Amino acid sequence: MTRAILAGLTEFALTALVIGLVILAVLVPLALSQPDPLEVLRLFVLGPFGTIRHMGNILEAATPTMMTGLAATIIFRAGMFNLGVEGSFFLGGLAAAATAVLLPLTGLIATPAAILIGALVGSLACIVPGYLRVRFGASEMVNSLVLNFAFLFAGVYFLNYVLRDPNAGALMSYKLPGDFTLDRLLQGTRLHTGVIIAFVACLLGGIWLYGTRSGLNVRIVGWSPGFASHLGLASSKLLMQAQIAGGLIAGMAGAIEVLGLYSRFSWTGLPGHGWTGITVAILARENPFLVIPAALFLAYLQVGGDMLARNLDVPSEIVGLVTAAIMLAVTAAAIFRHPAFLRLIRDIKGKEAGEEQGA
Amino acid sequence: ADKVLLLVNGALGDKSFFDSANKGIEEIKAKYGDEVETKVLEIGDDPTGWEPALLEVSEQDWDLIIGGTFSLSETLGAVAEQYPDKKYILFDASLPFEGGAYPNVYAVQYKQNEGSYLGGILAAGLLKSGLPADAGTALGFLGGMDIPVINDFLVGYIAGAQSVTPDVKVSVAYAGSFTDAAKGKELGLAQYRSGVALGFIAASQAGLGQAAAAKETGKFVLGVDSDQEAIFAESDPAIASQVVSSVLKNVDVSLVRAYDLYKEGKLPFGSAETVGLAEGAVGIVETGNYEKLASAETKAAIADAKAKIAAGEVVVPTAFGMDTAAINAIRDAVRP
Amino acid sequence: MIEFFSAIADPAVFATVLRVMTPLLLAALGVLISDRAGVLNIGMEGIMLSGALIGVLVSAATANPFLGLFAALIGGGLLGALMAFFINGLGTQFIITGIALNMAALAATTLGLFLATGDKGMSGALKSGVLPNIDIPLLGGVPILGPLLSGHHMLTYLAILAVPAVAIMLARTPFGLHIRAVGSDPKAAAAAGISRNRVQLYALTLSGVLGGAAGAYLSMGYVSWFAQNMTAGRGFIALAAEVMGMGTAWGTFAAAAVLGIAETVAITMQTKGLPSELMQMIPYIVPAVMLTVYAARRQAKARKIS
Amino acid sequence: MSNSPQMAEGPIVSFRGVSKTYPNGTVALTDATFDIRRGSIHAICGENGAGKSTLMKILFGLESPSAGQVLIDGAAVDTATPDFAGKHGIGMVHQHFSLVPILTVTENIILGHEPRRAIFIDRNKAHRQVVELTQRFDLAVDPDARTDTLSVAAQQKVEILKALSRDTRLLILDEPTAVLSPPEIEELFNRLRDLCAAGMTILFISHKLHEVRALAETVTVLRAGKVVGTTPLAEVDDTTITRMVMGRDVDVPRRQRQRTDAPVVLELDNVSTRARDPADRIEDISLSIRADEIVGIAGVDGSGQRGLVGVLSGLMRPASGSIRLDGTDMTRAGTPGWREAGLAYLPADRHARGGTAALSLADNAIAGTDGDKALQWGPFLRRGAIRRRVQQMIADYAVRAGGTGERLDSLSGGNAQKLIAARELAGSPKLLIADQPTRGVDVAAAALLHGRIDLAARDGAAVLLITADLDELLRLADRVLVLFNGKIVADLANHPGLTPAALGPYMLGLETAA
Ligand SMILES: Nc1ncnc2c1ncn2[C@@H]1O[C@H](COP(=O)(O)OP(=O)(O)OP(=O)(O)O)[C@@H](O)[C@H]1O
Ligand SMILES: Nc1ncnc2c1ncn2[C@@H]1O[C@H](COP(=O)(O)OP(=O)(O)OP(=O)(O)O)[C@@H](O)[C@H]1O
Ligand SMILES: [Mg+2]
Ligand SMILES: [Mg+2]
Repeated sequence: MTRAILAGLTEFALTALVIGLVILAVLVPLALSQPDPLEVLRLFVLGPFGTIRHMGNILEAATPTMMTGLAATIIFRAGMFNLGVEGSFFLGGLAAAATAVLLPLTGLIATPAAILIGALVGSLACIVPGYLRVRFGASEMVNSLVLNFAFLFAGVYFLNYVLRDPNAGALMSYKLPGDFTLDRLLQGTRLHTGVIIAFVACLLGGIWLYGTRSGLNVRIVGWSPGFASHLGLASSKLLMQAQIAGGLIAGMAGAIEVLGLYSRFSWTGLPGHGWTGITVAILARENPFLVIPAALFLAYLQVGGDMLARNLDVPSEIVGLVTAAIMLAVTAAAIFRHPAFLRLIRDIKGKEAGEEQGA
Repeated sequence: ADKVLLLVNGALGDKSFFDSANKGIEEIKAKYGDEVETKVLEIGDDPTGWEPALLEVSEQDWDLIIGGTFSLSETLGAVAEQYPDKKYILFDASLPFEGGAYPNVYAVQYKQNEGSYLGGILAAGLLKSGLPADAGTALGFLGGMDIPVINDFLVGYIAGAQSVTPDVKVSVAYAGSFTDAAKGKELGLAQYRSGVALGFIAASQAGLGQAAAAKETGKFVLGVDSDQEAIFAESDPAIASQVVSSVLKNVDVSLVRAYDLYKEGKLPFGSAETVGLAEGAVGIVETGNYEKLASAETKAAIADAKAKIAAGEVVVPTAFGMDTAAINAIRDAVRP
Repeated sequence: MIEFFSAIADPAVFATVLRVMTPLLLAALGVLISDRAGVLNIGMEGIMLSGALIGVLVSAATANPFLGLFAALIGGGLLGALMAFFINGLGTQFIITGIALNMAALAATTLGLFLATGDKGMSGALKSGVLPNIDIPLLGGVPILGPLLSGHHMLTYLAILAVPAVAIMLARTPFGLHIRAVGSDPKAAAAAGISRNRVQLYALTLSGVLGGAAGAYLSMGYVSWFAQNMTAGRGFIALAAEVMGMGTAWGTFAAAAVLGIAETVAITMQTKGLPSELMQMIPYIVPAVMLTVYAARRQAKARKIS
Repeated sequence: MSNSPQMAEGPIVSFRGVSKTYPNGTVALTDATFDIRRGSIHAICGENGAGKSTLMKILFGLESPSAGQVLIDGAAVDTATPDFAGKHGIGMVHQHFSLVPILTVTENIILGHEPRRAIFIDRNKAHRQVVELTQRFDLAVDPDARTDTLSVAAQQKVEILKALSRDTRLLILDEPTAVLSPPEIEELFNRLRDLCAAGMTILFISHKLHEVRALAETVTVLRAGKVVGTTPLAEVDDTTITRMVMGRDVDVPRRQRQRTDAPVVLELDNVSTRARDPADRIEDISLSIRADEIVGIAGVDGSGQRGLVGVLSGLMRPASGSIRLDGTDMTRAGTPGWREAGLAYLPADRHARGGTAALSLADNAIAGTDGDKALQWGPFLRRGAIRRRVQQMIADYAVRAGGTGERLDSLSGGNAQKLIAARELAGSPKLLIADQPTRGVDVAAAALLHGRIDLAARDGAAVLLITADLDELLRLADRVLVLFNGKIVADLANHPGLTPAALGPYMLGLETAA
């Protein structure tokens, strides 16, 4: 057991090393063009840990992507490449804002009701392409991709014609009433209780996927439909359940984002946290537990890059380049399947296997 | 030296709003030289990043922090409350200053409707005389999105045009994007095809797509925010020749003005001002093609309108505070 | 229905459809080649964006739009090859590779534009050329057909010629056969001595070349400058077009044409005063509906046979 | 053929100290050294994983050796270079089908060496080449058919044509008979003998000793990556070869049925299906199986076996007729209903239907046990109990595995099949369908699986055994039904006199004995 952990740590260390090298490769030339090269590295690498507030920013940025990452993980695990998570996030935020603006709810039920309605409405963007796939066999990838934009424009129409505050200087909803909000956790940051929901959701998601019967069945349906039909599992039902669960989580994420951070709803484009969630899911190798570090890691890069751009004359686009390079490096299987590395892992694990057999 | 920071919650290079603010900072630096240290910081168009950025710069040793747009206003207000010793300028939006709130924030808003009112007079005047007879019989308007700031341009433009030709027709479209130049060009071509002779392009780079359409079809555009004839004067004179003028929103002027007042200690923190034609904060380009194309009668009408607006004799309608139905009614009334 | 056809036969409307369709068709054919080789090019959006910028920069530097186009094709091809290197050389997953390329291209083109012009928005200050429209000598004089078919952009003709070219390439050339073999069963292809890596490298390169052309059309055909993020999602719509086209060049052509018509309808309707948000939904709803109807019919047919 | 006369005397191929370690650390071959005589038929035998396919892939240029040399015509060659096989006139029929399903027969055959005209494929010439090949080697297939519409036997023919299509002088066949019926095998062997007579050298891999005897002159035995020996077949008897292969003796007795009067468990009355694919079509099938009875199904692949298994596992619904299991009507039951009623099923396509490659052994072993209170607490899985249960299964079925957390695809094919069997046979099934239970599985593992199937029958299961391996059929089955064109054409009690040869005419539809 200890050796298995050791082997895992070796893989992790190698991942970290690769990421370090990539960051260096992109940043060093940049740093050298600056008056104080070391400051660039220090700011990017250590800056996000510099103050409580910056660490709060990391958590804040990771909150929505943890949940969309979890949603994408569940959907992908069921073998569907449904990209509706982005649309669900948008619709969830819109529906939560609509609840707050249009429904006369007050007190303790206000926020939960808005989150619930956000989740329900938001889930549509995942359910529709999922259903069209299960029922008609239409490609869920393409349908979800285009329908995300259709939902966006429908949402903007709703915002403009129903929720819009004519006295606001921009296309924005009326102010969300004060009862519809999530408590702030940390002075000086906008960290709110949503981050706790996100953490708990990922942990529950992991327990469900690996620790329950229905999680196992979904993994079987996702990996090998033939085996699932051999076992007599209700594949269509399980598939739809996963799309619904993913959609609900993504919609909830959008609702939490709007209630936690904003006093009005003003998205007129897709906010992008769903796309990031898809990246998070793939980085986390579709493991809900790993979604947490993966989302935190991307958020950390984001905060580090923002600090660079804010404090030095570094263009903010550099963050996009670094993130792209890191995504590729972390998923570059060739590095992790290199004979030398495999031999190392095998040596570490192999001794254990030997020990077990000996015992 | 004073340290002045401009936060750009979008990106420079929009050829309009933020570029104009940036120009204001450059002018301040040029005017005051070593007395002032300036910096421009892009904080991106993702609202989640704005509050951290505002908090961070507020911790630093800037004397004056400048930020704009309605979207940023509430965040800026909240941060300003936490840093009472810092001074902030908010442009193109306001805050509820009633009861002494936000004593360290000065807000300035623009009457872009006044500028586009002049644009409307010019457009309708050119339609009467100044453009080739076969160019078309209607005016056009291309907005980036169906949102209040853009519609404020629209209602001023329509009102100005109606002051010249009461039954003027204006074809209205929105690109749904401020960057999709190809889409802007197609919408422009469609408008020109339907008889539009001149279109007002309040859509940033997407609007410039219509300028390319104007070049192809020999029709015209009215630019927005900065002198858009000048953008193409060197690189593509054929486009530049189709830009009759541009409606200006001189954020730069308002910022320089605010800084002058700040230096004199007269900037009214804790309150909001609205600047328009009178302050030179909005207007239209009156050089270049305008010179050549506009008839004396039109020029006179524009000069007259300027005077009347400044004197308060003419009140230009505004889209702020209008609900969607009211705006629809205006659009429907002028549809060709 | 008759009204619809007579509207399409209006040369101006027909030309609109062709213009809207051209970048989609070029990009979708690129996606098609990659898809048939088993590596769907998710990075098409980024390749188009890069091609658009490269074309403008080179055309401005050399004062020759054809060199600009050439550079856009090369640049797109190199990006495709780079994707192949990552996917097969370093073992990254193709979806991640595409997403990363799109992300990097958006950042890099903005930076590149800034370095070249000192401006992050658009390249209006650069004097870059446009590629010409082509009048077909004899055809131009023919009534009805002449105005309909002659005088379009050179890349529009190129895109339409690319349809049979890609169809024939896939069906009739050794390379096409290798693409189909590798895309359908890489192990079997390997057993016949065909290297998956090599075929996918060439396929992605070719896909990138077509993407570069699609990008150049935006910045050197539609308008004469590059603007940040000017592709505005066309690379993703091209993916939809390719899937709607059922893996064939002619199907992809039909899908791109339908999307071009949908967008044209949306544009025309807007000038009639319908809410712009709802019109903007049309080009996205149409592919979803068509995809679903196709799939449902295919399913029904399969059921009837068995 | 490019046989150079002056070289005609020496061995065509010599392996000299060839070793191969795969990147994941598997040592597949150690120091293999032997010769292959020109113009001979040379067999290679060995257990699963002995390294046979690896050695052949090296010779064909698909893998490169980690150490050692391959000599062709006495000269050392660089394998694993592009077009190595084409250059040296080597053709190979792979163990697993290596045809591209969406291509036509012609396209598959010319793939990799297409005749060209300018930049195009010369389709006329390609067509001519293929027709000529089919005539020269007397292997008839439709050159324009899409490969995935062909029967397995026809695909095998295409494989061979493809291997012969490039001036081949050395033909490698890796387990070519696994999917063929006896008459088809006999036909194949006749073709191979003709080829050999015409000067071709043939390398032939099989797990079946009688086939090796029928065809080859020389045999090389591999065990655990090492060459045990190379001998002329005439000089050794079967026990010796078996001992070489296994490292010990294995004896394979026929099954002894315990009870003949047990109650009928499964009954089919005039069951038919309507389907386009002949493999799914059955007509008027009536049969009954008692507890402790193993009914074997013989028949050329695609004669309706899939349809029969389909209606007995809920994957297909009969168009007419009725099915009863233990007295309960199951005619319209789906898979969950069948499983509930006590179906255990070893699927033929074990990669796609037997388990999930990327999941752990534990997950695979407990899949489908929904609601088992010992493994589950409410919706939650009891991981500790599961691990103990699966460790027990692994021990009982002698599965060679690292641990219960390993992925299923870390197991070799035979070990994976044992784990699948352990899962399916847990509990006491009422009906066991064993579809090709030991295809590609080595002798020891096959013996274990046979024992378990026998045990399940004794415990009261009705067993339907479908297999292309007639030895296995005759060893296990109490009764043999022959399927042809979806109908039962023979119903024969098994007795020591029944031989594979006797089944042949029924399988080809030449005789009936229902
Ligand atoms: N690509 C591969 N990567 C790693 N190990 C492999 C690979 N292919 C084969 N092996 C391993 O090499 C060993 C030899 O395999 P090989 O396929 O040569 O056996 P074989 O004798 O052909 O067996 P069978 O009778 O099952 O076909 C086995 O242990 C197998 O697990
Ligand atoms: N590409 C590969 N990488 C790693 N291991 C492999 C690879 N291909 C095969 N193996 C391993 O080789 C072993 C045997 O592979 P092989 O395909 O020969 O199976 P097999 O034992 O012949 O079973 P079957 O005939 O049922 O396929 C297995 O352990 C498998 O995991
Ligand atoms: Mg083998
Ligand atoms: Mg095998």
